[in-house]
Amino acid sequence: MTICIQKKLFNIEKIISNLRKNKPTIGAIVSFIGYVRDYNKDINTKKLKQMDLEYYPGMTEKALTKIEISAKSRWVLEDVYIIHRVGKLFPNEPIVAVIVASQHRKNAFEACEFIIDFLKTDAPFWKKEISDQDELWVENRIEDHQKKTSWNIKND
Amino acid sequence: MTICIQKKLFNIEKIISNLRKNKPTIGAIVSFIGYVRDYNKDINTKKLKQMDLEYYPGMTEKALTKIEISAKSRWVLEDVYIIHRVGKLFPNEPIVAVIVASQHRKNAFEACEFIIDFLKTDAPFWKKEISDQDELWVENRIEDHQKKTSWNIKND
Amino acid sequence: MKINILFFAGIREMFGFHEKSIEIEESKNSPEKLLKFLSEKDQGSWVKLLNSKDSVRVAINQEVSDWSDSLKDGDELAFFPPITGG
Amino acid sequence: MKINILFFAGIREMFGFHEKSIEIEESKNSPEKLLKFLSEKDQGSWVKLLNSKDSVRVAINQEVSDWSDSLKDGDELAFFPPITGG
Repeated sequence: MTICIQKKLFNIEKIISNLRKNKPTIGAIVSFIGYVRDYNKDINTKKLKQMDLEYYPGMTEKALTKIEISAKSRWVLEDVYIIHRVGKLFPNEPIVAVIVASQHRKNAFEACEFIIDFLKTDAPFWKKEISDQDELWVENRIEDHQKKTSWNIKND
Repeated sequence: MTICIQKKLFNIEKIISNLRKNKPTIGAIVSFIGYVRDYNKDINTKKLKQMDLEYYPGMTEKALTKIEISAKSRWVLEDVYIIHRVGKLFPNEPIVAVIVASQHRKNAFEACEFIIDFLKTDAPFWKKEISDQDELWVENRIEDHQKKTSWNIKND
Repeated sequence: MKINILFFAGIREMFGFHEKSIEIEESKNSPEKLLKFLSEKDQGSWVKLLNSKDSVRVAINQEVSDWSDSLKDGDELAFFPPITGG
Repeated sequence: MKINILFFAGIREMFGFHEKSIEIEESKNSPEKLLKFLSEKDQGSWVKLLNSKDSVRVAINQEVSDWSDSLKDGDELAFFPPITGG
């Protein structure tokens, strides 16, 4: 179980190969990667130049650990790796990766989706989009909260 | 939409970065990777030395294309990349990767799981496990057929 | 009519070859009829294949097919065990 | 009692600083009481924060908390907008 909050880019192939070095019995790996898109979500006339990612050192790690523990209590998993970038990010760069290893692929798929859903609502990160016209903090999305809530309905 | 059937190893980071070069609007990528485990599934006293992967040139590509088209008809996807290795494989090496890119992560998660479920039952590949004691063709798993069938119940 | 037969995995190993092209009369126009005919005529692995028919899959021109589907001149017919990829 | 207050994202920018340590009387023992007191006393950004209270989240000692949860000496109190990571 690893949590990385870092400024630098990451290489998913290297993360996975390190993960498997420690646990050669892993049969299935499901990963999610989220990217900085090169346009603003709502106003397509603006061109995104940069994204600033702020977090709450200490609380963010705790929140991610809590999400991982919650996933491990619901599914049998071999390993979980969460990596989230902070600081200045540029269009087309990856922001976040959630990598889940398990014996049975169904567990890995469900746990990976669960973790990214909860990360979006429970882990204190904030995005600011800097375009050629202005600088705006991203508003949170109602759909993200609906996705999170759906897990409670299904699993609790 | 890409289908690769190849002998050589693959690098998931490179595949994803090529995929994104062509479509910078991709916001989410979900990938599944399956591995050769270093023991036989049923008889743990045997040590796996090698796995031979046979396929049906022509039909395998057609079957995978059909699965991709079927996924694209169910979910809005940006791109799909399926890679499956054949020939001699060794323990801890990857066998297969399914990479799905979409705007919304839920579509990518569902489509990726759908594709690997159908690949396991509909794409003509056969595995032979060569252990320190014998050589055996892998039997197919009832669970795989159940997973495939569950998609029809949910989606048709 | 001419049928090109392909064998895969354990079935290929049982026959000892991957491919066999045969000339056969028009009346043997399904995988089932063809297999029954060959198991009577040539015996050997054809009999074994017929006996394990329930666990054998057939494809005609690279499409999964039924044992009773029709075969025509120039078709590619494949026999293989259940799929175990991924 | 001493409370260490942290501000994040848009709220940090509004205040112009990330952190503020304050000495406050024991009776202001919830985020809500503390914010009301400071908005009366110091005005400025505190008033704006109070007015946008419904879209502000609070955490006490790095746990998401309610506006009415209790604060004690030495606590870390954070104000931040809704989360938008991932």
